[in-house]
Amino acid sequence: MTEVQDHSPAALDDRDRHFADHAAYGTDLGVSLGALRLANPVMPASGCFGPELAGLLPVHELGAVVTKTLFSQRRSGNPSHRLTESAQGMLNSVGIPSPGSAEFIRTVLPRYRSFGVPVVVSVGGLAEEEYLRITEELADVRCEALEVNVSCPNLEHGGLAIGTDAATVERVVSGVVARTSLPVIVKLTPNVTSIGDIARAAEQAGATAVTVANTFPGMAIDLEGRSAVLGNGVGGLSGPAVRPMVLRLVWQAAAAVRIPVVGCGGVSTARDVLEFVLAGATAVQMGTATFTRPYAMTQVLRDLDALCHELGIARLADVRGTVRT
Amino acid sequence: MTEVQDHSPAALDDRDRHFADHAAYGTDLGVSLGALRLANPVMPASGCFGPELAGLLPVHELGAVVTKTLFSQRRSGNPSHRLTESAQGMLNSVGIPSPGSAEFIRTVLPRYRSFGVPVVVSVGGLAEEEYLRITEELADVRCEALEVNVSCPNLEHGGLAIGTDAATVERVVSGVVARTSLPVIVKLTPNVTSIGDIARAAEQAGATAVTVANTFPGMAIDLEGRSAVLGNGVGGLSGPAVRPMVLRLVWQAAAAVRIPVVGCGGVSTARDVLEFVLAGATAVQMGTATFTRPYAMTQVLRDLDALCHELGIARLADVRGTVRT
Amino acid sequence: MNTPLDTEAGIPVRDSVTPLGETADGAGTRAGAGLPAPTWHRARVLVSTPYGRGYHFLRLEAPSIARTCQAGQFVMLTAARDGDDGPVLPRPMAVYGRDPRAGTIDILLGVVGDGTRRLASFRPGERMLVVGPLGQGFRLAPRTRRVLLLGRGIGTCSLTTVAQECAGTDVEIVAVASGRSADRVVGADVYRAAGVTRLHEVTDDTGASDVTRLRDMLTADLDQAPPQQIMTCGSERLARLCEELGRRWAADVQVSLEAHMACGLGYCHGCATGTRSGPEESPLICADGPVFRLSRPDADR
Amino acid sequence: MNTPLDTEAGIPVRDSVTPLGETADGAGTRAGAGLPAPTWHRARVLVSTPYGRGYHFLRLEAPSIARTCQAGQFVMLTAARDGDDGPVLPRPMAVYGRDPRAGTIDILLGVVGDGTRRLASFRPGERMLVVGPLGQGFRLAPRTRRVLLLGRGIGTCSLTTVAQECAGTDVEIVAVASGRSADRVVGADVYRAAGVTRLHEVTDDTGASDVTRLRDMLTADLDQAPPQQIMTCGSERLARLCEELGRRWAADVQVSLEAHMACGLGYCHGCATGTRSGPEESPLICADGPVFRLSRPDADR
Ligand SMILES: Cc1cc2nc3c(=O)[nH]c(=O)nc-3n(C[C@H](O)[C@H](O)[C@H](O)COP(=O)(O)OP(=O)(O)OC[C@H]3O[C@@H](n4cnc5c(N)ncnc54)[C@H](O)[C@@H]3O)c2cc1C
Ligand SMILES: Cc1cc2nc3c(=O)[nH]c(=O)nc-3n(C[C@H](O)[C@H](O)[C@H](O)COP(=O)(O)OP(=O)(O)OC[C@H]3O[C@@H](n4cnc5c(N)ncnc54)[C@H](O)[C@@H]3O)c2cc1C
Ligand SMILES: Cc1cc2nc3c(=O)[nH]c(=O)nc-3n(C[C@H](O)[C@H](O)[C@H](O)COP(=O)(O)O)c2cc1C
Ligand SMILES: Cc1cc2nc3c(=O)[nH]c(=O)nc-3n(C[C@H](O)[C@H](O)[C@H](O)COP(=O)(O)O)c2cc1C
Ligand code: FES
Ligand code: FES
Repeated sequence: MTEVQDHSPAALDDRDRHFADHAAYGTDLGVSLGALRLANPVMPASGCFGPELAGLLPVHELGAVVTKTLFSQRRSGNPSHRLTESAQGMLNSVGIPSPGSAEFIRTVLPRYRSFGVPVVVSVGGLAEEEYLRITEELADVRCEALEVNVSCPNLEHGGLAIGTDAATVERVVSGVVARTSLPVIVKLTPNVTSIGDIARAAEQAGATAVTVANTFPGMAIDLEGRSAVLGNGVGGLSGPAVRPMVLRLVWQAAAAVRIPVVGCGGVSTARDVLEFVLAGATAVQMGTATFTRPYAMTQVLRDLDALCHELGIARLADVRGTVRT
Repeated sequence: MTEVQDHSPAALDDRDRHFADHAAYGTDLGVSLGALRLANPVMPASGCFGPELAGLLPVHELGAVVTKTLFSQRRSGNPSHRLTESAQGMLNSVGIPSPGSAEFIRTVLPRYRSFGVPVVVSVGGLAEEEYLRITEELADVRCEALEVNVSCPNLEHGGLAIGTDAATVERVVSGVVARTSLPVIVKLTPNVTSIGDIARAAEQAGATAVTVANTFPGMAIDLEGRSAVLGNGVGGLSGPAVRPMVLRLVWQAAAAVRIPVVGCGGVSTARDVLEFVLAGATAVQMGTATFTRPYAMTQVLRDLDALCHELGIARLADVRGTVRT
Repeated sequence: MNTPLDTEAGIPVRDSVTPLGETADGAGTRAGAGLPAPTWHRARVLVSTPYGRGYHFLRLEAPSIARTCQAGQFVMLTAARDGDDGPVLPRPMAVYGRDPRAGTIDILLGVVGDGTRRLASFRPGERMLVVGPLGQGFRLAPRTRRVLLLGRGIGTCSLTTVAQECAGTDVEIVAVASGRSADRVVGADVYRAAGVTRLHEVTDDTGASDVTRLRDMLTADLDQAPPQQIMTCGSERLARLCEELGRRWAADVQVSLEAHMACGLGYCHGCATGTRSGPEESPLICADGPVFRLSRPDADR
Repeated sequence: MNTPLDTEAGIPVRDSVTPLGETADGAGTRAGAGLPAPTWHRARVLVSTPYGRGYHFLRLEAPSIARTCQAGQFVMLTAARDGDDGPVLPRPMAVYGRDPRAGTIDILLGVVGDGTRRLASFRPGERMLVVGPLGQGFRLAPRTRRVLLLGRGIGTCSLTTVAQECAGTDVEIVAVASGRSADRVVGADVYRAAGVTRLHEVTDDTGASDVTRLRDMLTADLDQAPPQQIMTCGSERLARLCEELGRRWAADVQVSLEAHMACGLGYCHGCATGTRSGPEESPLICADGPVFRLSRPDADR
C-alpha cells in the first residue's frame, strides 16, 4: 500500500480544524473553586475522560481534568456487560476498576499532568477508612484538588452509598480534609431525598466545593434473554435524560450552601452550561457527551463564548445563580 | 361548504381501523391487584387520561381507568407555564387543579364509569387529615379502587412530599384503609433514598398494591428570559427518559414487598410493559405516551399479545418477576 | 420561550379573555354541541417544502379532519416518527387551509425549535400523526356581514380558514397580514384564493405595521362601514389594537391564544391561561379556546 | 442483546483470549508503537444504500482514517446528527473496505436496533461523525504465506480488510463467508476485488455452513498446504472450529470480539472481556482488542 501524502488544506482533518479554531468574543469564563482558579468552567466528569483523548480535543483548553475514581488497591471492576443505552441516556456498571494508588502515581498521573491544566484526582473507597487511606497515599502527590466520590457502596453498611447519609458524609469529608492541604470537592449522589442536607454536611466538614451529582440508579432488561443487561444488574444513568433532574439538584444545592457547586449530569451544549450556571453552578463537568462526540467539551467552550456574547454576558461569573423562579 | 359523504373503506380513519383491530394471539394478559381482577395490565397514569379521550382509543379495552388526583376541595392549580419538554421526557407543574369531591362525584365520575372497566380514583391531600377526609367523602361512591397519591407536598411539614417519610406513609395509608372497603393502591414518590422502605410501610399499613412511581423532580430554564420555564419553578419529569430508573425502582419494590407493584414511568411500548413485568410489576400505567400518541395504550395491548406469543409466553402472570440478575 | 406573540408590559392578553362558550351564569359550555369530534390520522405527507424565511409548508392527507375542521381550530402534530425517538409532546398547529374534497389540510409552521425542525424534516410519502380538529374556533355571528382579520407572523395561520369559510358567502373579509419583513408575512395566498375584499400586507421594514399607522389606516378604511367582528392572532400589541377598534366600532373581538400543550383535549390541564383569583382553574387554552372573546377585565363590556 | 456472535454452552470465547500485544511478562503493550493515532472526521456520506437482507452499506469520506487504518481495526460512528437528539453512544463498526487514494472507508452494517437504523437513515451529502482508526487489528506475521479467513454474517466485515491488505502481495487468502442464507452472506465483493485465492460462500440453507461439513471441507482443502494464520469473527462456533484447526495445523489463531462500547479508546472501561480472577481487570476489547489471540485457558499453547 502506498501512503498518500497530501498536505493541501482540504486534507486537514476536521480534528485539525477544531484544534486550530479558537474562542473569538473574549467572554471572561474564569471561575474559582475556593483558592483554585480555573480558566473556564468546563472539565470532564470522572470516569469519562482519559489521556487517550489527547489527540482528539485540545485538552489544554479545559478548565481542569478529572481522573477516574482511584482506589487505594488494585480492583478489577464489574462483570460485563458494563454499558448499555436508554432513551437519551446510558447506563454503566463499570464498577470502578482501579490500578491502585501506587501504579496510578507511577504511570497514570504523569499523563494527566502533561496537559498543563489543573488535575483533580477523584478518590473512592468501600469503607470510611479507605477514603482516609487513599488521601494519605496521595499526600505528596502533585495535583490541584481531590474529588471525593461518596457514591461508592458502603460495604460496611449494607452497600447503600456512603453519600446517602449526612452524618457519614460529614465524617468522611472531615477526615479527608484533615489529611490533605488540597481543595476537597465532594461529589454527591443524587439518590437522596434531600440533596441540601448532604451538601450542607459536606460544607460543614470543610469541603471546598460540591459536585452535583453522580449517576442515577437504573436498570435495563434483555427481554429475549430474560435477564438484566448489565452484569451487575443495576447501573448508573447519565446523559441528557437526567439533565432536568440535575439542574434542579444544582439549584437546590446552591441554595443550601455557600461553597461552589459543580454541576454534572447531561451537559452537552453551551446552552446547558449556561442553564447550570444560572441555576447556581460555578463550573460543570461533562461525561456522556464526550462519548457521543470526543470534542464536545472544547466545542462547548467556543460555543459558550459566543452564546454569552449573544446574550450580553461579559463575565460568566456575573450571572451565576441569577435565575428567577 | 358541501359535506363530502364518502363511505368507501379508504375513507375509514386510521382511528376507525384501530378500533376495529383486535388482539389475535389469545395471550392471557389477566392480572389481579388483590381482589381486583383486571382483564389486562394496562391502565392510564393519573392526570394523563380523561373522558375526552373516549373517541380516540377503545377505552373499554383497558385493564382499568385512573382519574386525575382528586382533592376534597376545589383547587385552581399552578400558574403557567405548566408544561415543558426535555430530552425524551417532559416536565409538568400542573399542580393538581381539582373540581373538589362534590363536583367530581356529580359530573366527572359518571363519565369514567361509562367505559365499563374498573375505575381507580386517585386521591390526594396537602396534610394527613385531608387524605382521610377525601376517603370518607368517597365512601358511598361506586369505584373499584382508590390510588393514594402520596407525592403531594405536605404543607404541614415544609412541603416535602408525604411519601418521602415511611412513618407518615404508614399513618396516612392506615387511615385510608380504615375508612374504605375498597382496595387501596399507594402511589409512591421516587424521590427517596430507599423505595423499599416506603413500599414496606405501605404494605404494613394494609395497602393492596403500590404504584411505582410518580414523577422525578426536575427543572428547566429559559436562557433568554433568565427564568425558570415552569411557573412553579420545578416540575415533575416523566416519559422515556425516566424508564431505566423506574424499572430499577419496580425491581427493588417488588423485592421488598409481597403485594403487587404497578409500574409507572416511561412505558410506551409492549416491550417496556414486558420489561416491567419481568422486573416484578403486576400491571403498568402509561402517562406521557398517551400525549405522544393518543392510542398508545391500546396499541401496546395488541403488541403485547403479539410479543408474548413471539416469546412463547402464554400467560403474562407466569413471567412476573422472573428476570435473572 | 419561542412565542410568536409579542409581549408588552401590562396585563397579558391571556388574562383578559373569556371563553366564547361561557354563558351568563359562568358555567362553561366546553366541547359545545356544534364542535366536530376529534379523530386522528397517520396522515400521508403530500407536500413538505420550505416557505418564506424560516417557515415550512406541509400538506397532509387527513380526510376526516379536512371535512369537519372549523375556522380557527387546531391539530396536534406528533414530531416523533413511529418506532423512533423524538419529542414526547406533539405540537399544536393551526389549520392554515383545508380542502374537504381532496381530504387534505395545510399547515404552515415556523421552524423555531427541535419539534418544528423535525416536523419540517418529514418527506412526502412519510406518515405523520395528526390529532384533530381541536378546540373552539372563531365564531362567526349570523348577522355579521364584514369581518376584520388582523394577524401577525405565523399567527395569521389561525385566521386564514375564516376567509376560506366565508368564501362564496356574503360576508366580506378585510385582512391584515403583518410581519417583520416581506418574507415573514404569511397568508396572502390563501386570502387571495378565498377572494377577500381587501388584503393589507404590512411589514416592520416599511413601518406600515406600526400600531399607530395601522390604526390610522384601518379607521380611515373602515369607519364608514365598520366590521361587526374582529379576529386576531399572533401579537399582544395587535390584540390591544383590536380591543380598541372593537370598542370604537362596537364590534365583537375574538383572539386566538397559544400555550404549551400536552393533550390538546382538555384533560391534562397543562394549558391554563393563568391563575384566576380563587379556587377556580382559569380557562384551558386547548379546550375553552384557543379562540377567546377579548375583553379587558377593567372594561365595561 | 443483538449480537452476531452465536452463543453456545461452555466458556465464552471472550474468556479464552489473550491480547496480541501481551508480552511474556504479562505487561500489556496497549497502543503499541505501530498503531496509527486515532482522529475524527465529520465525514461526508458518499454512498448509503441497502445491501442484502437487513444490511446497509455506507461509504464515508474520511481521508486520514482511510490512509492509516489497519486490517481489523474499527471506527466509532455517531448516530446522532448534529443538533438533533439521538443515541448518546456511538456504534463500533469494522472498516469493511477502504480506499486510501480516494480517502474513503466503507462500512457494512447489520440493521438491528435504533442506532444502526439511524446510521442507515443518513443520506448521501449528510455528515456523520466517525472516530478512528481504533483498536488492535489482525497481525499478519512476516513469515505467513497463507491465511484462512473464517467469517460469519456481519462478522465477515472485520476480515475483508485483511484480504485488501494482502492484495498484490505473495500472501494467499482462503476465505469462508458463512451466513444464514445467501442474502445474509457478506464480503464476497471485497474478497473478489482483492483477488483471494479461494472463496467459499456457505449458508445454513444448504447445510454447507454446518461446522462438521466446514471442518471436512477445510481439512480436505488445506491439510496439504495449511495456513500459518487463521482469523475469524462473528461466531463462537466458528471460533472453536478455528481453534481446533489451529491446533491441527499449528497455526496462529486470531479472533475479533465485540462488546458494548462507549469510548472505543480505552478510558471508559466499559468493554472489558470478562472478570479475570484476581484484582487485575480483564482485557479491554476496544484497546487490547478487538482482535485477540485465541487460546483456551485449558489448552497447552
Ligand atoms: C393553538 C395553537 C396554534 C398554533 N398554530 C401554529 C401555526 O399554525 N404555525 C406555527 O408555526 N406555530 C403555531 N403554534 C405554535 C407552535 O405550537 C410552536 O411554535 C411549537 O410548539 C414550537 O415547537 P418547537 O419544538 O419547535 O419549539 P421549542 O421551543 O423547542 O418547544 C419546546 C416546548 O414548548 C412548546 N412551545 C414552544 N413555543 C410554543 C408556542 N408558541 N405555543 C405552544 N407551545 C409552544 C413546544 O410545543 C414544546 O413542548 C400554535 C400554537 C398553538 C397553541
Ligand atoms: C469492534 C466491533 C466491530 C463491529 N463491526 C460491525 C460491523 O462491521 N457491522 C455491524 O453491523 N456491526 C458491527 N459491530 C456490532 C455493532 O456495533 C452493533 O450491531 C451495534 O452497536 C448495534 O447497535 P444498535 O443500536 O442497532 O442495536 P441496539 O441493540 O439497540 O444497541 C443498544 C446498545 O448496545 C450496543 N450493542 C448492541 N449489540 C452490540 C454488539 N454486537 N457489539 C457492540 N455493541 C453492541 C450498542 O452499541 C448500543 O450501545 C461491531 C462491534 C464491535 C465491537
Ligand atoms: C462509563 C462511566 C464511568 C464513570 N466512572 C465514574 C467514576 O469513576 N467516578 C465518578 O465519580 N463518577 C463516574 N461516573 C459518573 C460521571 O462522572 C458523571 O457523574 C455522570 O456520568 C453524569 O454526567 P454525564 O451525564 O455528563 O455523563 C462515570 C460515568 C460513566 C458513564
Ligand atoms: C400532565 C401530568 C399530570 C399528572 N398528574 C398527576 C396526578 O394528578 N396525580 C398523580 O398521581 N400523578 C400525576 N402525574 C404523574 C403520572 O401519573 C405518572 O406518574 C408520570 O407521568 C410517569 O409516567 P409516564 O412516564 O408514563 O408519564 C401527572 C403527570 C403528567 C405528565
Ligand atoms: S393541553 Fe391538555 S388540557 Fe390543554
Ligand atoms: S469502550 Fe471505553 S474502554 Fe473500551
